[in-house]
Amino acid sequence: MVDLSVTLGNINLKNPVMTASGTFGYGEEYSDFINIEELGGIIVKGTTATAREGNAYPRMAETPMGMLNAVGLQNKGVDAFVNETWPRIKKYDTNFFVNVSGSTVEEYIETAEKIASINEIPGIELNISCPNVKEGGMAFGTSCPSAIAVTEAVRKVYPGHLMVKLSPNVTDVTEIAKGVEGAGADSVSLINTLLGMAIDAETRKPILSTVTGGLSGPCVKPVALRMVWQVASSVDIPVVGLGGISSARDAIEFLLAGASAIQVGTANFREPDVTANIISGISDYMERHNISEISDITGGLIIEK
Amino acid sequence: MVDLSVTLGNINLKNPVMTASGTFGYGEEYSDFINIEELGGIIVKGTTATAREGNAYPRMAETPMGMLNAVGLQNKGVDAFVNETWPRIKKYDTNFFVNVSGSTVEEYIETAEKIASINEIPGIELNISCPNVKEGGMAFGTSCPSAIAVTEAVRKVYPGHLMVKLSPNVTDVTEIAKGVEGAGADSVSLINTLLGMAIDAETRKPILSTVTGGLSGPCVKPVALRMVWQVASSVDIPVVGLGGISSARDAIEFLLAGASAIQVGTANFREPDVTANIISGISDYMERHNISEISDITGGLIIEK
Amino acid sequence: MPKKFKENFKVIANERQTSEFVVLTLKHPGQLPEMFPGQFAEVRADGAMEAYLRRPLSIHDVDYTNNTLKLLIQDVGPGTHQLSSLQKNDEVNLVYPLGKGYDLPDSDKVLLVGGGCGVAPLLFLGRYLKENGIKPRFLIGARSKSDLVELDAYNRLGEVFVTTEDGSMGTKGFVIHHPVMKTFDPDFEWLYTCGPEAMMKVLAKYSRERNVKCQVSLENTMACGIGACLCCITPTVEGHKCTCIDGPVFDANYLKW
Amino acid sequence: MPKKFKENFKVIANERQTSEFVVLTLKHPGQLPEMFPGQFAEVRADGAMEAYLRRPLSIHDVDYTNNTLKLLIQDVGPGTHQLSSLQKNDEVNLVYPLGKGYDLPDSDKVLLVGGGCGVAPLLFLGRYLKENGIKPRFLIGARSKSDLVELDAYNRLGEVFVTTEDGSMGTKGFVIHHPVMKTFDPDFEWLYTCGPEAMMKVLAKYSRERNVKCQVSLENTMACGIGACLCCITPTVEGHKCTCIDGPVFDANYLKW
Ligand SMILES: Cc1cc2nc3c(=O)[nH]c(=O)nc-3n(C[C@H](O)[C@H](O)[C@H](O)COP(=O)(O)OP(=O)(O)OC[C@H]3O[C@@H](n4cnc5c(N)ncnc54)[C@H](O)[C@@H]3O)c2cc1C
Ligand SMILES: Cc1cc2nc3c(=O)[nH]c(=O)nc-3n(C[C@H](O)[C@H](O)[C@H](O)COP(=O)(O)OP(=O)(O)OC[C@H]3O[C@@H](n4cnc5c(N)ncnc54)[C@H](O)[C@@H]3O)c2cc1C
Ligand SMILES: Cc1cc2nc3c(=O)[nH]c(=O)nc-3n(C[C@H](O)[C@H](O)[C@H](O)COP(=O)(O)O)c2cc1C
Ligand SMILES: Cc1cc2nc3c(=O)[nH]c(=O)nc-3n(C[C@H](O)[C@H](O)[C@H](O)COP(=O)(O)O)c2cc1C
Ligand code: FES
Ligand code: FES
Repeated sequence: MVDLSVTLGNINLKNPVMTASGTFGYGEEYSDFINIEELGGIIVKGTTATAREGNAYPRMAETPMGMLNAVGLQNKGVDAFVNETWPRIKKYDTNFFVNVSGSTVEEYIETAEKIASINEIPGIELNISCPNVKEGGMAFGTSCPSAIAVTEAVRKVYPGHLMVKLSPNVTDVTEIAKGVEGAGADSVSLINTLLGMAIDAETRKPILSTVTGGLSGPCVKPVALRMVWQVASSVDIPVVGLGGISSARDAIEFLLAGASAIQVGTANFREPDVTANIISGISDYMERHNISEISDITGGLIIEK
Repeated sequence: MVDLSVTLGNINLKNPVMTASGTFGYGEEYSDFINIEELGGIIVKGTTATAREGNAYPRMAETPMGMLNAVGLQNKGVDAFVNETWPRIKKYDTNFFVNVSGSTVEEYIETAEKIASINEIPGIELNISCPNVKEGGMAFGTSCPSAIAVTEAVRKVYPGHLMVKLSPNVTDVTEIAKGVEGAGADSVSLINTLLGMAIDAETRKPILSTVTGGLSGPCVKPVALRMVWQVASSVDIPVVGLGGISSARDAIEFLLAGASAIQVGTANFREPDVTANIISGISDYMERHNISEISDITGGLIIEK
Repeated sequence: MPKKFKENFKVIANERQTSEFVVLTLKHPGQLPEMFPGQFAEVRADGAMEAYLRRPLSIHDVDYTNNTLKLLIQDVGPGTHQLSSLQKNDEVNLVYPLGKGYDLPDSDKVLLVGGGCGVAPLLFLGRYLKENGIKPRFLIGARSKSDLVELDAYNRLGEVFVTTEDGSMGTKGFVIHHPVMKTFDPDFEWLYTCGPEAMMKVLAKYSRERNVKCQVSLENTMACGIGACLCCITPTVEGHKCTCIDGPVFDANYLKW
Repeated sequence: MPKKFKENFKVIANERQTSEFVVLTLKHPGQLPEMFPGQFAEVRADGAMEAYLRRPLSIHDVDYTNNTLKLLIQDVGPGTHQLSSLQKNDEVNLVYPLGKGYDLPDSDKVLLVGGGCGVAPLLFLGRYLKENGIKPRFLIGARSKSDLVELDAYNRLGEVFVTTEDGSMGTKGFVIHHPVMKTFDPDFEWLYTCGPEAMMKVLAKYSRERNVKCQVSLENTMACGIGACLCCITPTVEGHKCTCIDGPVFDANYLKW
């Protein structure tokens, strides 16, 4: 029998398969297609201190084997999450993580503090790569000092598992990963979306209301895999890998590259039951390869010199 | 009648469609499929001061709507280009640009000087984003000071058109674009490949002999388009756009984003005659939209506030 | 909320209507779940390299006896092109039934107005109304006679009015120019519409002015189709709402139009 | 260099051999250009989402009279799966003929050794040798009897020896274990081979030891297939060479094996 469970710092996950923030709602949306309690974890959508309407329509453009989104953190705010959403979803027996987003350090702190009040939520994912933030429009996640500053500030107020989600739009992702590790992160997840753009040649206009947006889906997998490998080779905290995962084979590639767990995002849109197939596919792979624990796959990439 | 010709600084191109370095050999390879004299220009493969064997096999991995390559600048060296290749290809009536690569500033200088001796070659494309170079393994193209240094050095010895090819693996591509503009570049081309990785889950090994490689093809188009738009909005020299272009519609998107000309790379592998279709497709588009000159498309993106 | 499914259907007919339109008849392997007019399916366009995401398509008609449903597809790009090319016995994967459909009217004076592929949900809606004792009337607009599809099917359910932009059939002009719209006030109290946004906006304004109930069906770009991604929003009097779960059918007055 | 073409062929037959292997017969719209055994085509797998690049496939057989060519395809992944599913009358796009094929021997004592889908070019080679007055003999290896395809076709050209790993047909073991390899020295002076690299390396070593000429066909990963990308190199005594234009057929001694 294979054992799919993994530990992420102090948290036990049933298996390494989580769903990525913003792509899986609050889990409920998918409950007609899979038993969401079978998931290792669900990262709920980006939550901010106050309610946000997000960006104007259009917010989505399809691209070769992927998509651009410009949702822009639409959510009802952390109070609505605590008072309305959480009471509704807490019945599900899985790990919910809240993706905490913001425009200022203060906003991150406020949201994290409020989530800390819910004991059953084992951790937060700090989204430091959303656009339209302070500091001259530069996202927190693309500058090492600001990534460290926001992580340190949230660390002070948040006692649970602190996962920091890294941006791929940087020259050296390992520098930022090491920075947030030093600032107290319990794990890092990567990648968030790559900044991209789509144009309608006929109308000569950008397709997204925001001109640029975040690229996700199978098209980004090679970049994500490279960054996960680089980061896993340079930090000691666990790494959660994501970016284009749509099959068990993809998931195993990320584990081999050094991820302790993975997240599935855009692929849920194509196949709402894809995560169930990934979980059973990982189990099949382990049986076929005589591997009894996920930790025997993590970082198991064989590089011949 | 539409006029497809464009100028790139002091150079006249028959049309804005060029082929990308490393994907079109020396042009001859494609002459069974298209009349290569119909191209706006051909950027020949990366040329170095001395012959190089490149990396070990395997050098290629297919990815969703794209590919990773790890060719590693295999070429016979600049002397062989000048003495063997050039005499063979000079008969073709199109603009040949030489993609100049190297590991040290001295090597770039040496190669550029030797190309300068061929009058009929209007320009070089300075490839400052190849791996395995001086300065602690950081490519010239991902650090602004070193990008400026190599551009300045080559500018001193090279009187022709100096196009500098930018790396997309950076936090802020406009900073580097402005840097090389200040250092004397006549134009910039972008993007080179995104750093990626592929793993074979069954063997648990990286697919490429070099572990990581360069990602190209339709999958990178959204990122390339975004960077071309950003750079075109921040420099005054012409911008040559590339990354995933495989149709006239794609090419027009890059022109609208601000490119004066475009290059076609990986798409040549799928359709060896794709450039001919792109040229005629641009012409059709111009007729349909009543546009008489390419310069009326360049930068013509309509952004409503 | 009623249950949603992801299932393979078998193509049992592909009837080409015009160079642009086909009607696909799909057979469910077992018993079709209940569906409502205005709902849609997210259809996977297997084999279309440039269609990673599913394509939203309205339920065009349903036959619970034979467990078949129909899709009316306009070939406008890679996804719809691939789906238009499906042959008998091919399989196609649907996530369905999705979204909130049209409401039953509180009046029996109804007009169903469609344009382009916007006619898709109106056949099912017409049948549903008729089954609920309401006689539907249709007003269908197209560029030209050759773009009008399945008029017979509508005719079997109720009266059909037609406008064409080139005047090749029915009244020349847009749907709003049809005489029936002039005599609207006394005759119709509910207006159901689906089609180009510009057309629906004209009808919404028209209805507002006459205090007529108007339900429109939006076609926003979608990624998930089930309310998870927030890509498909439309501004409403209550803020951004998802077209896929709060719609695609909305009361025109609810929208910020 | 002979001219290369990019052309659509029409599938006129898809003959399934085993669960893994099919033979496609493709008809050229006009007059087939001359091709040589060992050459290949880069075939576009339209409809396979994960196959952006073309797939290199050996010319399995050529019929200049009917202007047809055959491909032997082993279904191992998305591209070959799509191509294996092509039906009569489907179109398929080929860039061909590519690469350097097998040389004519300077002896009439030849053995053609194939394993797995490596048998693909050997049928055409056998026919070509026969037309040039040389009687081919074949040694074909497979895992099991059920993996052996088209033995009849080879039989029509010359004698056929078989090995299977499970002994279900012919000699049990690998090709190198077949008795014909023991008596090789006097009987054969040229060895043509195509198949798994491990098999070809054994044959190369065997030939080197006996001073027998050995030509092998490599299956390196390719992007362009025409010498432009330098992805498909193999180390040779003269440095890196492209499998696609300097090969795929090489003298075993030329390789760094
Ligand atoms: C709820 C809903 C119901 C629909 N019902 C039907 C139907 O019954 N029959 C039918 O033929 N079509 C219907 N559509 C539209 C259909 O989904 C799009 O035409 C299809 O997704 C286009 O895919 P494609 O790959 O063929 O073309 P693409 O290349 O994706 O698009 C081709 C052109 O259509 C535009 N387009 C793409 N998606 C949409 C969209 N969702 N809405 C408006 N324009 C779009 C693009 O901007 C482009 O100009 C419906 C859409 C929605 C949201
Ligand atoms: C010159 C040449 C001639 C060939 N002739 C034939 C032929 O006649 N019949 C035939 O069935 N196949 C032939 N092949 C192999 C065929 O090209 C590959 O099997 C095919 O490209 C795989 O594509 P796929 O999408 O089905 O699978 P992929 O997913 O691309 O690959 C499936 C598996 O095959 C491996 N693979 C992929 N490409 C190659 C390759 N080029 N060589 C070896 N392994 C590979 C992958 O690593 C993977 O394990 C030939 C290859 C070359 C280079
Ligand atoms: C529609 C959409 C909304 C997203 N919203 C968020 C978000 O709120 N917070 C966040 O950290 N990431 C968000 N992401 C990024 C994903 O969580 C994930 O990092 C990215 O999509 C890459 O993974 P994938 O390729 O598997 O989708 C969003 C992605 C998409 C497509
Ligand atoms: C096989 C291969 C070899 C390449 N070699 C070079 C090179 O020698 N010099 C260079 O500047 N870029 C090289 N490139 C990068 C391309 O010129 C181009 O920047 C990149 O592929 C993106 O464009 P595309 O998506 O259209 O291919 C190479 C790309 C490929 C795929
Ligand atoms: S399409 Fe995802 S929320 Fe509507
Ligand atoms: S495949 Fe491109 S050089 Fe051989």
